[in-house]
Amino acid sequence: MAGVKRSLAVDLGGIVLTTPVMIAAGCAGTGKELTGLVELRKVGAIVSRTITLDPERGSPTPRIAESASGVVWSTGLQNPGIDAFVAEELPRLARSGSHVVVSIAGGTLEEYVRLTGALQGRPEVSAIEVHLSGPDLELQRPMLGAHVDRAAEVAGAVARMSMVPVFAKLPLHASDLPEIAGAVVRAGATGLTIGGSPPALDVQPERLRPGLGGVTGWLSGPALLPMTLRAVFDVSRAVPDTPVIAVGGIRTGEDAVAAFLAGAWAVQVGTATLIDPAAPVSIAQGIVRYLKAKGLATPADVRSRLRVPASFGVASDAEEDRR
Amino acid sequence: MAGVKRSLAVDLGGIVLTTPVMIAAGCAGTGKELTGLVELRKVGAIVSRTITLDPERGSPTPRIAESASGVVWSTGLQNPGIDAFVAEELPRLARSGSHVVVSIAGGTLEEYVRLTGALQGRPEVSAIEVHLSGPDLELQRPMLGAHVDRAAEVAGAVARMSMVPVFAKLPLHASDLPEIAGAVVRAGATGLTIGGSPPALDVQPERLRPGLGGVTGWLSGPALLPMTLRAVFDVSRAVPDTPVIAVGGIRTGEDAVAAFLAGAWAVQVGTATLIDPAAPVSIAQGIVRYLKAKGLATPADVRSRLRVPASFGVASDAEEDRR
Amino acid sequence: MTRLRAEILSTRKLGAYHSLTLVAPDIAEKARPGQFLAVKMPEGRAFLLRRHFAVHQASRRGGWAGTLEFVVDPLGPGTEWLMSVKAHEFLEVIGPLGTAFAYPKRHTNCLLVAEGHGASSLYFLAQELLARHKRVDMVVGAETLDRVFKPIEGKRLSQTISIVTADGTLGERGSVMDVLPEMVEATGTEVLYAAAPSPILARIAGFCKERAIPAQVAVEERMGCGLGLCQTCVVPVARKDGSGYDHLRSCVDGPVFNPARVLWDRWLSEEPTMLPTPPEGLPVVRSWPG
Amino acid sequence: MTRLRAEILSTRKLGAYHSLTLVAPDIAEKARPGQFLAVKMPEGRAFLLRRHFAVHQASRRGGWAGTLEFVVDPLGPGTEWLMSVKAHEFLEVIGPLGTAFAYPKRHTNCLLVAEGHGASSLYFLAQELLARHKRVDMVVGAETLDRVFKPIEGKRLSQTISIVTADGTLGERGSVMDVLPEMVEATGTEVLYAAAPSPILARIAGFCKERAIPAQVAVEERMGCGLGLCQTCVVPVARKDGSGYDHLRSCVDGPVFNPARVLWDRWLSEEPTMLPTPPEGLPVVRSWPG
Ligand SMILES: Cc1cc2nc3c(=O)[nH]c(=O)nc-3n(C[C@H](O)[C@H](O)[C@H](O)COP(=O)(O)OP(=O)(O)OC[C@H]3O[C@@H](n4cnc5c(N)ncnc54)[C@H](O)[C@@H]3O)c2cc1C
Ligand SMILES: Cc1cc2nc3c(=O)[nH]c(=O)nc-3n(C[C@H](O)[C@H](O)[C@H](O)COP(=O)(O)OP(=O)(O)OC[C@H]3O[C@@H](n4cnc5c(N)ncnc54)[C@H](O)[C@@H]3O)c2cc1C
Ligand SMILES: Cc1cc2nc3c(=O)[nH]c(=O)nc-3n(C[C@H](O)[C@H](O)[C@H](O)COP(=O)(O)O)c2cc1C
Ligand SMILES: Cc1cc2nc3c(=O)[nH]c(=O)nc-3n(C[C@H](O)[C@H](O)[C@H](O)COP(=O)(O)O)c2cc1C
Ligand code: FES
Ligand code: FES
Repeated sequence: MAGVKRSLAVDLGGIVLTTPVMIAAGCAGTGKELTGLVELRKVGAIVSRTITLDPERGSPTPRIAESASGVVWSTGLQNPGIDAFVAEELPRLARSGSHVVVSIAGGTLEEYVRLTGALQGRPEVSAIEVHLSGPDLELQRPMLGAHVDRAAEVAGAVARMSMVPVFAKLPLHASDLPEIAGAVVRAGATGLTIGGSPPALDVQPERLRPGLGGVTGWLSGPALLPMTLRAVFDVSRAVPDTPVIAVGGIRTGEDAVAAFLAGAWAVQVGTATLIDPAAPVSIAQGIVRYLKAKGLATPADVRSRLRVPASFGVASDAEEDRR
Repeated sequence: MAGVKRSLAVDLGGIVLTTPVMIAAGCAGTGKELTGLVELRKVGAIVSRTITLDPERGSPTPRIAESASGVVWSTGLQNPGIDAFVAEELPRLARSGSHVVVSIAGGTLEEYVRLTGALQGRPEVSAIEVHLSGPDLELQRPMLGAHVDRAAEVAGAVARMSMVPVFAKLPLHASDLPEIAGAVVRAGATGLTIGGSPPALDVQPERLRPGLGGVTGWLSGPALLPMTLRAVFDVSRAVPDTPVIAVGGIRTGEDAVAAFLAGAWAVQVGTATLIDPAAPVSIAQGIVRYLKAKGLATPADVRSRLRVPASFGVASDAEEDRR
Repeated sequence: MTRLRAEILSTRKLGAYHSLTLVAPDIAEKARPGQFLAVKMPEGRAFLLRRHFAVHQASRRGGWAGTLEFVVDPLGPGTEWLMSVKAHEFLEVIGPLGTAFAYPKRHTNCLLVAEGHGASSLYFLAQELLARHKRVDMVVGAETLDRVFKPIEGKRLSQTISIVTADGTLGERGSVMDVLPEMVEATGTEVLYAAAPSPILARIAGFCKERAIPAQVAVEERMGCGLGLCQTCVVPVARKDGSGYDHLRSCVDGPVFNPARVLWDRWLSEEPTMLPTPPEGLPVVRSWPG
Repeated sequence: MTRLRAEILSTRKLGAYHSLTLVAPDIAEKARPGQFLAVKMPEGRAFLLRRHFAVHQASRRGGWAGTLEFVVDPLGPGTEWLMSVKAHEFLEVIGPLGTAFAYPKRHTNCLLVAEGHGASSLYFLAQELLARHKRVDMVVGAETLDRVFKPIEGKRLSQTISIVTADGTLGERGSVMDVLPEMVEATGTEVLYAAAPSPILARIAGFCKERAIPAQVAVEERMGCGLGLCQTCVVPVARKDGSGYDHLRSCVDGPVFNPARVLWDRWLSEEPTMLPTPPEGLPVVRSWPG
C-alpha cells in the first residue's frame, strides 16, 4: 500500500493528496456517514457540500431522477450556513483523516468574501472550492460563472483572501470555458475544477410534470464523461501548468486515467460515490493497475500525454486537405 | 393512418409536417439509403447533412466512438459542396416524399449568404437549418453560434434572403442560450433547433490516444436528453410562440412528448435513427398512443403544458423559504 | 451498516410481488423492522442508482438463521431486473439502513396499517411486537387482490385483521381510511404504525393527530444514495422547539418518522417552491436549482 | 436489404470464437460473401450502436435452407453480450449490407488470405468460388491456436492451405505475410482475396501491387449505422480519374474494396489531420470537429 500511496500522491499547488481521487461536492455527507463504508484516509480529499452565508433549506422533493446513464438532481444547495458549518460539520469532516476542501457559493461578491473570511485560520480547511454555477444577484444573471470578468473577479477576491489553495469550479457547459479558465487563473486561483454539472430538466410525460420538485436541476453521472474530458482537454491546454481537477462521469480507474491523459491532475467522484461509497478507493486501485501495466510511476506520467499530432491546433495542411 | 396524420400535423411557421418527427442533420444519408427501411412519407421531414460552400472531405477515421448512453462523433461535415449537392443530392432527397430541410454551415457571413443564394428558388427545399456550431473565421472564435450578436447577424442574413422558413440550430451548451435565441428570432429566424451537440472527447487509455481520428468531436444520444429538455424549456419560455425543434437524445414517443411538454413544436432524431432507421415512425406512433391515452388531439395540446406552479420564475416566497 | 455481496438463496412470487431471500448474516444480525437495504443495480445498464427495499424478514435463529428477505413491487427497470434474478446469483447490498420502528414501552395495543408493499416491513414489525407480548391488529389495503401482501400471514400475525381493496376483490371494498376508525375503536389502539404511499400516510397522520394516538410511519422518498451522502431524500420535519422546520434525510433520520412532526402539506404539495432560471425579463432571484 | 427479428437456431463455440445461426430466409436468400449484418444491441444498456458481422454462411438449399450464420470474436460489451445469447432467443438484424466479393471471370486460381475472424467471410467465398469451378488455396493466420478459425473446414475448402500463428501453436510460426510469397508462387495465384485487420491488409495491398496481382479486400472501419446514413465509416479511396481521393463509406461502397485504390497510409496513419478548437492564442482555422 505504501507503494501505492507514494506513486499516487499529487501536489495541487500546495495541498498534497495521497491519491488523486477526491469525493465531489455534495456527495460526501456531513462527516460521519462514510465511516465503515470506505477507508477515508485512502481518499485524496473530501469536498464539503456547498456552503452559503445563511442556512439554505434547499429544494422541495423529489430532488433526484434518473436519465440515460445519468441523474438529474437539485438539492438547492441545502446547508446549515457557514457559521453552523464551521462550528459543527467542519471538525467532523476533518476527523475523517482525509483533506477537507470546503465548497462555497454566494449570490454577490460580498457573500463570497465573507464566506472566505469565515474560513480563515481554520486548520481543518485544506483548500477552498468556489462554486460559480449559481445566479448572480448583483448583475442579475442566471449563472455567475459563465462570464469571464465576473468569474475572475469573484475567484480572484477569494484567492487574495485565502491562506489555502483556491479552486474555481467552472460550469462545464460555459461557452467560453478556456477563456474563463485563463482569466480566473490570472486573477489568482490556484487551480480549476472542471466542471460544474450542466443545467438539466427531467420530465415525466405520464404525470405531465417535472421529475424534480424544484422543476429544474443539473445533470450528473457517466453521461457527462465525454463533455468533461473535452472541457479538461481544452482548459488544460489554455492554462498549462495549472492544476485541473476533472469531475463529471468518472466511475472507474480507466475513466480517471482518461481524464489525466486529457490534462487533469486529479479527479472528483460524485454519482459513483453515491452508488458505491468505496468507488474513490477502487478508482485509485484501478489507476495503480494501469500505471503498473504501463510501467509508469505516477499519474503525472500520463498527464496531458494524450497522443495527438504535433500539427495539432496549427493550421498546417487543413486547407489543402479539404477537397 | 389518416387519423394519425391529421392528429400529428404541425405547422412550423410555414412548413406543415405530417408528423412532428424529423430525421436530424447528418443522420439521413444522401437520399437513397433509407428506402425500404422506413416509410419516408411518414417522416415529418429529413434534414440534409450539413452543406458547405466548397466540398468538405471531412475528418479522418475513426469518426465515432461510444460513451455511456451516447456516441462521440466527428464527420468534419463531410459533404460535396453546395453546387454538387443542389445538382445531385437535393433532387434525390426530395424524391423521398418527405419535406427536405437543408442544413448549411459557413465560416464567414459571406459564405452563409452565398449558400442561401444557391438554394434560392429550388422547389425541393422546404426549409433551411443554419448550423452555427462551427468556428467563426472572421472573428476568430471557436464557435460562431455561441455569441449573441454574431448568431443573430448570420441567422438574420440567411432569413432575409430565404423564401422558405429558416431554423437556427443553436449550440445546446451555449451559456446564454435563451438570450441568443431571442436575438436570433428578432433578427428574423422562423424558429430554432435546440440544439447542436456539445463538444466532446473520447479517450482510449489503453492506447493513450483519442478515440476519434480527428481527436475532438461532439456528443449525441440519450445521454443528452435532460440537457435538451432543459434548453428547450428555457428557450421556449424566452421566445414564446416561436417554433422550437428539440434534438438531442430523443429515442421514444415518451421522449418526444417530454420535449413537447418542455415547449418543443417538433423533434429531430439522429442517433436513434442510426440504430433503428424506423425510429422516426415508431416515435410518431408512440406520440399517438400517448395522445390517445390522454384523450388529446394533437401534440400542440401538450406543448409547453409542463405543470409548473404559477409562482414559477417569480420571486414569491423563495426568500422566506430559505431558512 | 454492512456492505456485502450476498448470494440469493431463493426467490418467490407473492401475487403481484416478488420476494428475494439473501444469505447475509452480518445484515440479518442487525436489521430491525422499518430499516431498509440499498441494492446495487447491474453494470452496463443505462440506470445507475441503487434501489431501496424495506427488510421483510431478518432471521437470527433456526434453520433460516443469517438470511434476509425483502419484497419487490414491480415498477420500473430496477425492480423489473430484480424480478429476473435467480437463486445462487449474487446481489451487492448495503444495510441495514435508516431508523427502525420503536417498540412501545408502556402501551400494549398496537394497530399496524399497511397499503401495498408497505406490509412487507409491518409483518416483520408484528413478529417483534408479538415477541414482546404486545397485542397486534392490522389493516391491510391494496388496489386489488393480488396486491394484498400475504393475507394468510397477516391473519396469522394479528389478533384481528381488516383487509380492504379498492376494487373489492378481497375483503371490503374501499381504502384503509374507511376502516381505520372502527378498527381503532374495536381494538382499543394505543399505538399506531403505518407503511403506505405518502398521501395515505398524510391522512393517517391527520387521523392520529385528531385522536391523539401516538404513531410512527415509514416513508418512501426518492433516494440518490440511501446512505446520508447526497441530501436528495429529505422530508420537511418540524423542529422540536417549534422554531420552524428542517429538511431531514429520510435515509438516516428516517424512514421512520413521528407523523405529527412531518409537514405533510409542504412535503406532498405538487407545487414546486424553488425557482428555476427565469425567462428573459424576469428578475434573477436567489435559488440553486440549475 | 431486409430488417427482421430473427430467431437464433443455434450457437456454437469455435475456439476463441462464437458462431450464431439465425433463421432469416429473406437475408439468407440475398447474402453474398463479403457482405455483413447489423445486429441490434439490447434495450436499457449503456451501449447503443448496432454491431456488425460478416456473413459466414447463407444457406439457400438443403436442410439448413433459410439460415444465416455469423461469427463473433469477443472484444467488448457488444460481442460479449452476443456470446451470452441463447438458442430460441431473437436478434434484430439488418442485412445483407455492403458490397460483396466479385467472382473472377477469366481467372481460375484464387488465393484467399485471412487473419483472425476474417476467415469467417472467406470460407463463405471459398464455397462460392468452388461452386464456380475455381481453384481455391488459402493462407489462414492468427495470434494463436484457438484463434485459427475452423482449420479443418479451411483444409476441406482449399486445394492447399498454409496456416500460420504468431506463437507457432498451430502451423508455421509467423504472420500471413511470411508465407504469402511462396503460396503465390506455389499456387500460381491469379486473383487474391483478403479479410484481415487493416494493417495487414495494407501490407497485402503493397504485395499485390508489386506483383500486379488483382485483389479484393474486406475492410473493417468503425460504423455508426452500417446503412449509409452517417458517414462515419469512411475509407480514403483514390478517384478513378486520378484527380485525388474521396472518403467512401465502407458500409455501402465497401466493405470490399480494390486495395490498389485505397490510400492505406492516409487511412491508417494514427496522426489525426483534423484541427480541434485551438488553445487560446492559436488561430481559429476551418474545421468542424467540435
Ligand atoms: C426506504 C424505502 C423503502 C422501500 N421499500 C420498498 C419495498 O420494500 N418494496 C418495494 O417494492 N419498493 C420499496 N421502495 C420503493 C423502491 O425503492 C422503488 O419502487 C424502486 O426503487 C423503483 O425502482 P425502479 O427502477 O423499478 O423504478 P423507477 O421509477 O425507474 O425508479 C427510478 C428512480 O426513482 C426511484 N424511485 C422510484 N420510485 C420510488 C419510491 N416509491 N420511493 C423511493 N424511490 C423511488 C428509484 O430508486 C430510482 O432511483 C422503497 C423505497 C424507499 C425509499
Ligand atoms: C463490415 C464489418 C464486418 C465485421 N465482421 C466481423 C465478424 O465477422 N466477426 C467479428 O467478430 N467482428 C466483426 N467486425 C467487428 C465487430 O463489428 C466489432 O468487433 C464489434 O462491433 C465490437 O463491438 P464491442 O462492443 O464488442 O467492442 P467495442 O470496442 O466496445 O465497440 C465499441 C464501438 O466500436 C465499434 N468497433 C469496435 N471494433 C470495431 C471494428 N474492428 N470494426 C468496426 N467497428 C468496431 C463497435 O461497433 C462499437 O460501435 C466487423 C466489423 C465491420 C465494420
Ligand atoms: C446529489 C448531488 C448533490 C450535489 N451537490 C453539489 C454541491 O452542493 N455543490 C457542488 O458544487 N456540486 C454538487 N454536486 C455536483 C458534483 O459535485 C459533481 O460536480 C457532479 O455530480 C458531476 O460529477 P459526477 O458525474 O461524478 O457525479 C452534486 C451532485 C449530486 C449528484
Ligand atoms: C454521425 C452523426 C453525424 C451528424 N452530422 C451532423 C451534421 O452534419 N450537421 C448537424 O447539424 N448535426 C449533425 N449531427 C448532429 C445531429 O443532427 C443531432 O443534433 C445530434 O446527434 C443530437 O441528436 P441525437 O441525440 O438524436 O443524435 C450528427 C450526428 C451524428 C451522430
Ligand atoms: S438518499 Fe442520499 S442522503 Fe438520503
Ligand atoms: S456506418 Fe453510417 S454511413 Fe457507414
